[in-house]
Amino acid sequence: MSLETFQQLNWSIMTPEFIILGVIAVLVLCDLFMPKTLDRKILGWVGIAAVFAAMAATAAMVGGPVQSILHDTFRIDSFSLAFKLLLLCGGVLVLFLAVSYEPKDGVERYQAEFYYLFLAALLGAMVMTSSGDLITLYIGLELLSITSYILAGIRKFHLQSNESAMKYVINGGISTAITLFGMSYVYGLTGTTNLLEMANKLVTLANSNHVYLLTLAFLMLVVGLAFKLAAAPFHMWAPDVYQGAPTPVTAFLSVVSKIAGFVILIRILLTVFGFAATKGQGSMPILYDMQNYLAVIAAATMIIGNVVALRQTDIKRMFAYSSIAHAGYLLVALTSLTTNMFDSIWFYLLAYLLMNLGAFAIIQVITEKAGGTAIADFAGLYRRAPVLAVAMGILLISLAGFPGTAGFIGKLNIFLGAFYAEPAHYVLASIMIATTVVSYFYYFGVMTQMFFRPPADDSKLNIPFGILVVLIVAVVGSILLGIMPNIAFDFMQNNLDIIGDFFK
Amino acid sequence: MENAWLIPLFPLLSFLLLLLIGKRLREASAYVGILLTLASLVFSILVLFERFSEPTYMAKVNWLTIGEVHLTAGFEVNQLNALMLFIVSLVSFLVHTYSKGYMQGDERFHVFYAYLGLFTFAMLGLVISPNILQTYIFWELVGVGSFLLIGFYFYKEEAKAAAKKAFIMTRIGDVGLFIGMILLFWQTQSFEYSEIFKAVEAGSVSNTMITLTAILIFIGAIGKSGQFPLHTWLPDAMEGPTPVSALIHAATMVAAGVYLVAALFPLFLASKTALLTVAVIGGFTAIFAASIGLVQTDIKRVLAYSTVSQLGYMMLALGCGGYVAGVFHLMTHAFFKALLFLAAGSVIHAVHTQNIEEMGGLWKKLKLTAPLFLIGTLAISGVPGLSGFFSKDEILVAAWEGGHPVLFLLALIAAFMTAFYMFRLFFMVFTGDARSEQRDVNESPSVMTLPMVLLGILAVVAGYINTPWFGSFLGDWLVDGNPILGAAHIEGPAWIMIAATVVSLAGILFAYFIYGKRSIAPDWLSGKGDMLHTVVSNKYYIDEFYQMTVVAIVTGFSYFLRLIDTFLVEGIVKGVVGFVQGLGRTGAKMQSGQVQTYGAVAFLGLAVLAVIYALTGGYLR
Amino acid sequence: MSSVPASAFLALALILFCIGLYGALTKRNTVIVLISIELMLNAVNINLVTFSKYGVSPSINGQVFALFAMAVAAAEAAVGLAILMALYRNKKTVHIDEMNEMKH
Amino acid sequence: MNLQSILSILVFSPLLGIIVLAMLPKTQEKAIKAVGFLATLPPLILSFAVYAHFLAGKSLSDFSVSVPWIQFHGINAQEPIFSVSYELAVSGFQLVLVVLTSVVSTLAAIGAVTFIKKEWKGYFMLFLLLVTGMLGVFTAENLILFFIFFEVTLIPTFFLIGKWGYFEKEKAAYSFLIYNGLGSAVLLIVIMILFAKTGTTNIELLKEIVGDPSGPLSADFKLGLFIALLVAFGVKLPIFPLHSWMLRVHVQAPPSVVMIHSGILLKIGAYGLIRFGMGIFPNQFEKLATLIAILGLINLLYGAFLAFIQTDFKMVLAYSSISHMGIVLIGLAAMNEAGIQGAIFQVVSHGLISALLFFLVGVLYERTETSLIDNLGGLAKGMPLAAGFLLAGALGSLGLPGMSGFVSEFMAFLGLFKVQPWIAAVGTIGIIMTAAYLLRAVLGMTYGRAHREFDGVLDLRGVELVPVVVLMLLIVLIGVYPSVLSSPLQATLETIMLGLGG
Repeated sequence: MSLETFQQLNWSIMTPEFIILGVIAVLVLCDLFMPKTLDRKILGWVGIAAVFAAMAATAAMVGGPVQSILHDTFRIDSFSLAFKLLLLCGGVLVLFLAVSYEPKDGVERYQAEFYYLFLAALLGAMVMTSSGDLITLYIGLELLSITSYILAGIRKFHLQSNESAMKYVINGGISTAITLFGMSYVYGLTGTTNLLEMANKLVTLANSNHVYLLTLAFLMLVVGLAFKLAAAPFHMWAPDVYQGAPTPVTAFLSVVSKIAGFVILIRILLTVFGFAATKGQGSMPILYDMQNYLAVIAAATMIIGNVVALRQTDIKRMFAYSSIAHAGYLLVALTSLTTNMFDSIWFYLLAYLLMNLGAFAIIQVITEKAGGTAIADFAGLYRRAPVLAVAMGILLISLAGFPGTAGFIGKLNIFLGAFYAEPAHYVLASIMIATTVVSYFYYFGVMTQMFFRPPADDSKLNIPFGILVVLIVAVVGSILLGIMPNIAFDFMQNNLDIIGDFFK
Repeated sequence: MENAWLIPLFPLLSFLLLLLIGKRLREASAYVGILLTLASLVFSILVLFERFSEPTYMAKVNWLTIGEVHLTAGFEVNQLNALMLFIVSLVSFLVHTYSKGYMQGDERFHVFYAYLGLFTFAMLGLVISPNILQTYIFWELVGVGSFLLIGFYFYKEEAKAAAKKAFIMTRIGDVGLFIGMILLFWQTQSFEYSEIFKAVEAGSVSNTMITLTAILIFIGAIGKSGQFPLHTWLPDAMEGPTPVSALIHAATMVAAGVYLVAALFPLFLASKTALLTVAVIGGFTAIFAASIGLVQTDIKRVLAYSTVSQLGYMMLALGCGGYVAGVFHLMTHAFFKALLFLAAGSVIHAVHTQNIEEMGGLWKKLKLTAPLFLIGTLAISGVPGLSGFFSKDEILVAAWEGGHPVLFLLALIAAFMTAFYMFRLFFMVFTGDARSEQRDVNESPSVMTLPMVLLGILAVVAGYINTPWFGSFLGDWLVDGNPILGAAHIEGPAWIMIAATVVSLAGILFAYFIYGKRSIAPDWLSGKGDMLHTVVSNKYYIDEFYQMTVVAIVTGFSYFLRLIDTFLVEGIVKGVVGFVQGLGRTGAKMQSGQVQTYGAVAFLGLAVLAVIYALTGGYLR
Repeated sequence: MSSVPASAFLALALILFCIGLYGALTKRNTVIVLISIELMLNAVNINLVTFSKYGVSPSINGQVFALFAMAVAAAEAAVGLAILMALYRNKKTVHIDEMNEMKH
Repeated sequence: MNLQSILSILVFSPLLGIIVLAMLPKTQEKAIKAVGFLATLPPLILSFAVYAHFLAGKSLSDFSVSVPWIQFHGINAQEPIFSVSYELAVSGFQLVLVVLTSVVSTLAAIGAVTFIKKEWKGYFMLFLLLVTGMLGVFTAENLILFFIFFEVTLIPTFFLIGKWGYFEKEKAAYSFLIYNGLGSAVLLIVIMILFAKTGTTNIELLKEIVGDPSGPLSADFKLGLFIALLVAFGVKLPIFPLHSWMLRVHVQAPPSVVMIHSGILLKIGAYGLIRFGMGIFPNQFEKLATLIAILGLINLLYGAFLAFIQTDFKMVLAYSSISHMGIVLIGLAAMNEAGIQGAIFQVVSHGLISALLFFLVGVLYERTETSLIDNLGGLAKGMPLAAGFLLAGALGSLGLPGMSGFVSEFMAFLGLFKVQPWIAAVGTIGIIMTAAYLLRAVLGMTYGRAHREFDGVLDLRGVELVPVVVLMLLIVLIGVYPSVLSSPLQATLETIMLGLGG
C-alpha cells in the first residue's frame, strides 16, 4: 500500500476514535509536564469534552451509508454507530463519576492516569463496535481489557483494589485464551479473519467434522466472551472485582465493558455462526442449531445472578450479581434471535446504562461518606437526603422492571421477542419473569434500608456536580424512556437500519 | 288500599327519626313512636275494613333487573295480609304505649323505641309482601329487629349470648327458606306468590321439587317460629325487655313462621309429605315444649315455652289442612299471649324478679294485673267462652278430621299440660303467701295497664268471629275466592269440643290442687321420676347436645383448617422461599474468593456444554 | 517437511492449552499462573500459524494474527505482573489462594 | 371540556397533588393534609360526572380515547408490527368500579388524617400515586396499559404498608410484594404471549381474535393461558391457597391503607377475572366453571371457618374477605346473568363494607390500642356510635337484606343454584357461618361487660363520622335500590353473555 492510497483512504469515518486517541495523547503529555501541584481534575473535564466531541462526530455519521476502510477491518454501519453512541454515553457518564471520585485514601497522584486509562478503554470498546475483522475485534477487546485491569487496581495501596485487579487479570487471561482458541478454529476453517468473508465461505459448509469443530469453536467463543458480559459460566469474577474496584471503575465494568461484550458477541455470532451451515447450503445455521445452549446459559445467568444477590450485604457485590442477572436478561433477547433483537438489546442496554450508572452514582456518594460498602450504610437515607433516596428508589424500581421506567419497557421488549420467536421460548421467558420477581427481594431490601430504617448518623451528604449530572440524566432518562419509549425506538428505526446494514 | 304501603313506612320513619334526634328527645321519643304506630294502626284498620268489601289489591314496581329477569317490589292486600296488618300494628301500638311506662328511666329509652320502630316496620313489611323474595328480605329484617331488642341490655352477658343465639339459630332456618325460595324461582321463573301458585297448579313443577321446596321453606318457618329442633333460642330470647317479648316473641315475629306456611299454603297442599312434616313437627313441638313448660320457674320462660307449644299447635293445624284453624289461632294467640306477657311484665315491674318461686300472693296487691292475667290464662287454657277455646277447638277438629288421630291425641295432651302449667304459674304468682320479702309492690301506671285491658277484652271476644255457634265469619272471609285453601269451617263431632273442655278443666283442677290448695305436694309427680324431672327441667339437654355436636364440630373443623393454614399453606410458601434462599446460599458459598475456582467453573461450564454437544449434536446425531 | 500432519500441530496446541489451563487453575504461585496463561495464549498462536499453513484455505492472516496475539499477550503479562507487584507490597505474598479478602 | 380528555384527567389528576405536595415543606402539616385530601376530589367529581352522563342516557363510549403510544418495531422499518396505544375507556362495569375507587379513596384520605401519625407528605404522595394506579387499572383499555397501572399500584402499597404499618409491617410489605409480584409475573406472561401471538393487546380486539376458533391460538393453548390468568388474579383476589399474604397485609397495614387495599385493590382480581378471564376466554371459563365454583366454595367456607376461631378482629375481617371473595367466584362460576351480576355486586359491596369495617377497626385500635376480641368488650357503652356502626357494618357483611351484601349474595347464589345446585347448597353453610363468626366477634367487642380501662374512650367524632356515614349510606342505597348499580351493568352483562353464548 503506497502512501497515496494511504492518504486516499476515507479516514474521516474514524474521527471519533481519532478524537479520543488524540486526547489520550494530550492527557498523557499534560500529565507529564504539568506541575505536580496542579489539580488534575481539569484533565477529567478535558476527557469529558473529548467524549462529547466523539459523540457529536459519531452522531453526525448516523443515517449515512455503510463505509469501511483498511480492507474492511474497520467499518461504520448502523450497528456500530448505535452501539458506539451507547458506549460514548456510558463513557461520558462514567467520566462524570470519575471526576467526582474522591476516596479517603486518595487517587490524586495518579488521577490523570485514571482519566486516560478510561479513555483508552473506551477507545478499545469503540474499535470493537466498528471491527469487521477478527484481529481488530481482538485488539479492541484487549485494549479494553488490559486498561480495565489497571483501572481496577488503580488504588495501589488499597488491598481490595489490588486483589480485585489480580483476579480480573487472571480470569481475563483465561477468558482471552479460550476466546482466542475458538477464534483460531474459526480462522482455520475459513482461512480468513474478515467476518463477512468467513460468512460467505461458511454458507456452504457441509463437512460434518468441520461443523463439529466449528460448533466447538462456537462454544469456546461464547464461554470466553461470557467473561466480558459477566454471564454464566464465566461470571464468578464479577462480584469480587466489582467490590474491590473503585466505584467509577465498577460502574464502567458493569456498563461500558458489558456493552462492549455484547457488541463483540453479537458481531461474531451473527456474522459467522448466523451463516455457518450445518448440512450444506440452505440448512439450518449453527447459531439457530445452538439456540438452546444460549438459552441454558441465559437461564443459568439469570438464576445465579438473582438468587445469589439475595444473600449479599455489600452493595457493590449486590450490584455485581444484579449486573450478572441483567446480562442474563440480555442473553434472552439474543437467544430469541428475532427481528427486533437489535432494538430490544440496544434499548435494554440504554436503559440499563442509565439506571445502573445512576445507582452507582449514589453508591459512590454513600460509600465515600461511609467509608465502607455495606448495604446497611444506606439506612435512613431518606432522612438524610430525601432527593437522593427518591432518585435511588426510582432507579431501583427501574432495575426491578416496574412500569413507568425504562427498565420495564426494556423487559417488555425482550419478552415480546422471546414469545414472538419461532419456536417461542416460553420456559426461558418464564424463568426471566420469575427471577425478576426474585430480584424484587434485594432491590427492595435497599429500599427498606433507605426508607424504613433510621439513619446511623444524621450527617448531611453533599452531592458533587458530576454526580448530580449523572443522577439527573439517569433519573430523567429512566422515566422518560419509561413513559415515552418511542423517543428511542423512533431514533433507532428512522436512522439506523441495523439489519439492513449488518451484512453489507 | 292503594295507600297500604304507607303502613310500614310510619314505623320506619319513627326508627329513622329516633336514630337521628332521639338522643335529644329523650323520653319524648315515646310519643314519636306511639303516634306513628297509631297512624299505622289507623291505616291498618281502614285497610282491613276496605278489604271486607273489595277484592285483593296488588301493586309493584321494578326493583332489580338481572338480564332478562325483572324482580319487583310491591305490596299486596289480601285477606291474610290485611288481618296480619291489623294484628301486628295493633299489638305494636299497644306495646309502644305500654313501654312508655315499663322502660321509664332507662338511659337508652330512645334507642329502645327506635328498635321497636325498626321491628314494626319490618314486620309490617313482611306481611304486606306480594312475593317471597320481599318476604325473605323483611323476614331477615324482622330477625335483626328481634336480635337488637333481645340484646338491648347489651352489657348483660346473658343478653349478648341470647341475641347471638337467636340470630344464628333463626339464620339456620333462614337458609332453608333461602334455598327453597331460589329453587322455586328456577322452577317457576318467578318469586311472585301468585305466579308460584299458578305454576304449582298447572303441574309444571315436579312433585319431588314441590316437596323439597316446601320442606325447605318450612325449615325457615321452624327457625322463626321456634319449632323443634330450632326452638332453643326462643326461651333464651326472654333476656330482652318484657314488652319486646310480648311484641316479638309472642304475638308477631314468631308467628311469622306460621304466616309463611299459611301464605304459601297452596304449595304445601300440593305435597302430602310436606304437609305431614309440618303437622308432625308442629304436633311434636306442641307437646314437647309444653312438657318443658311444666317445670320452669321463670315467669317469662314458662310463657316462652308456652309460646313454642302454641306455635306448634298452629303448625299442627296447618299441617292437617286446617288453614282457617291455624290462622285463627294465630290471631287469638297474639292477643292473649301478648296480654300474658304484658301482665307478666307488669308483675316483674312490681316485684323486680322473674322467679315465680319468689312470688306469691300478688292477687291483692296487683288489683288490675291479676284479673287480666287470669283472663289470659283462661284463654290459653281453652276454657269455654274465651277466644282460645274456639281456636283450639278448630285445631283439634282439623287434626281429627284430617285423619291424624295420633296427632290429635298429642294435641289433647298438650292442651292438658298447657292448662296445667299456666295455672301452676297463676297460682304460684298470685295466690298463697309471698315467698320472699317484697317491698313497694305497686300496680303499674295506667299507660301500662290500659293496653292490657284492651288486650284482655280482645282475648275474651276475639274468638266470637269464628265459632261453631254464631257462624264462621273469619273462616268464610279468609277462604273467600280461594277454594283451594280448604273449607271455611270444618264441622267436627261434638265430643271433640267436650273432650277439649274436659281436658283443660282437668289441667286447671290438677294445678289448683297442687299449687292453689296445696293438697297434693308439688313433688308428688316430680318425686316419682327423678331422672325424668331432671331431664325435663334441663330442657332435654338439647342446648348441651348442640354444644357438644354442632358447635364442637364446627370449632374442631375450624382448628383443623387452621392447622392446614399454618402448616400446609404457609409451609409450602416457606418451602419455596427456603429453596430459593438455599440456592442463594449455595451459590454464595461457591463464591469462595479463590480466583482459580472461578476459572475452573468457567472451564467446567465449557466442558459440560461441549460434552452435551458431543453427545447429542456431534456423535449421536 | 510436509510429513508432519496438521493434526499433530493441532494436537500439540491442544495439549499445550490444557497444560496451561491446568497450571492456571492449580498453581499457588501467581507468577506461575501468569506464565500458564501465556502458555495457553501460545497454544493459540501455534493453532493460528498451523492453520495459516495447513488450513482449509491457507492465508497469511493467521500469522499476522499470531503476531498481534503475541504483542498483546506480552502487554497482558506486564500488566499482570505489575498488579502482582502492587499486591505483593500490600499483602506480602504471591500465593493466589491467599487472595480471598472478598468472597461469598 | 373535551369529553375524550376527561378520563385522562380523572386518572392523572392525583398526580397534580403529588407535584404540589413535593413543593410543600415537610413542616406544613395542615397544608399537606389538605392537599392530600383535595387531590382525591377531582377524580371523585369527574367520576360522578361520568355517571351522570350515563344516567342522562348518553353513551359511555364518548369518553373513549385512543392515541398511538409505543411501537415495538419489527423487521419492516416503516410499519411497526407491535404497537401499544394509550387507550382509556369506561363501560358500565368499569364506571361502577371507578366511582367506587374514587369514593373509597377520598374517604381513605379522610381516614388518613386520623390514622397516620407521621410523615404525611410521603404518605400522601404515595397514596395519590396509588389512587392514580387504581383508577388507571379500571379504565385501561388494553392489557399492557392495564398491567402498567396494575404494577403502579404495587409500589406505593409496598411503602404504605412497610412504613406506616404496625409491628410486622416490613414482613407484610414483603409478602405483599412477592405474592403480587408473582401474580403479576404470571399475568405478564399471559399478556405478552397474547401480544406476541395476536399482535394486539386491545381487549376488544383480543376478544375477537381469541374467540375465533381458526385464530392463531389452539384450544389447549387458550386453556393454558386462561389457567395462568386464573392464577394471576387468584393471587390478587385471593383464591385459596394463595391468600396468606393478604392476611398479613390486613393486619399490619395502617387502616386507611387497608380501606383501599381491601376495598379496591383486592377487587382488581375480580375485575381481571371478569373482564379478561370471562371477556377474552369465555369458552375456557365455561370449561372450568365447575372448578371455579369449587374454588369459590372452598374460599367461602375456608374463610368462614377460620374467621370463626380468630382472636384478633382484624384477622376475622381478613378471613372474612377471603370468604366473601368466594362468593364472587361462586357468582362467576354460575355463568349466567344473575351469577355474574351478583359477583360484580359483591365486588362493589364488599369494597364498601370492608372499607367501613376496617375504618372502624382503625378507630377502635386508635382508642384502645388493641384489636383482640378478648381484650375488648362492652364498647357499646363508651362508644355507642362506633359500636352501632360496627354492628351495622357486620350485618351488612353477613348479608342482611336492605344492605348491599344481601343483594350480591342473593344473586350469586341465585345464579349458582341454577347450574350447580349441590355446590350452592353446600355454600349456604357459609351464610350461616358468616353470621356466626361476625356476631361472635362484633358482639364480643361491643356487647357484654365493659372493661374499666376503656371508660374514657372517645366515640366517633367530627371528621371521622364522614367516611362512616357516607359508606353506610352507600351500602344501604345499594341494598334498597340496587338498580343504581345494576343499570350501568346491563350492557356489560349483555356483552359477556354474548361471549358465553357464542
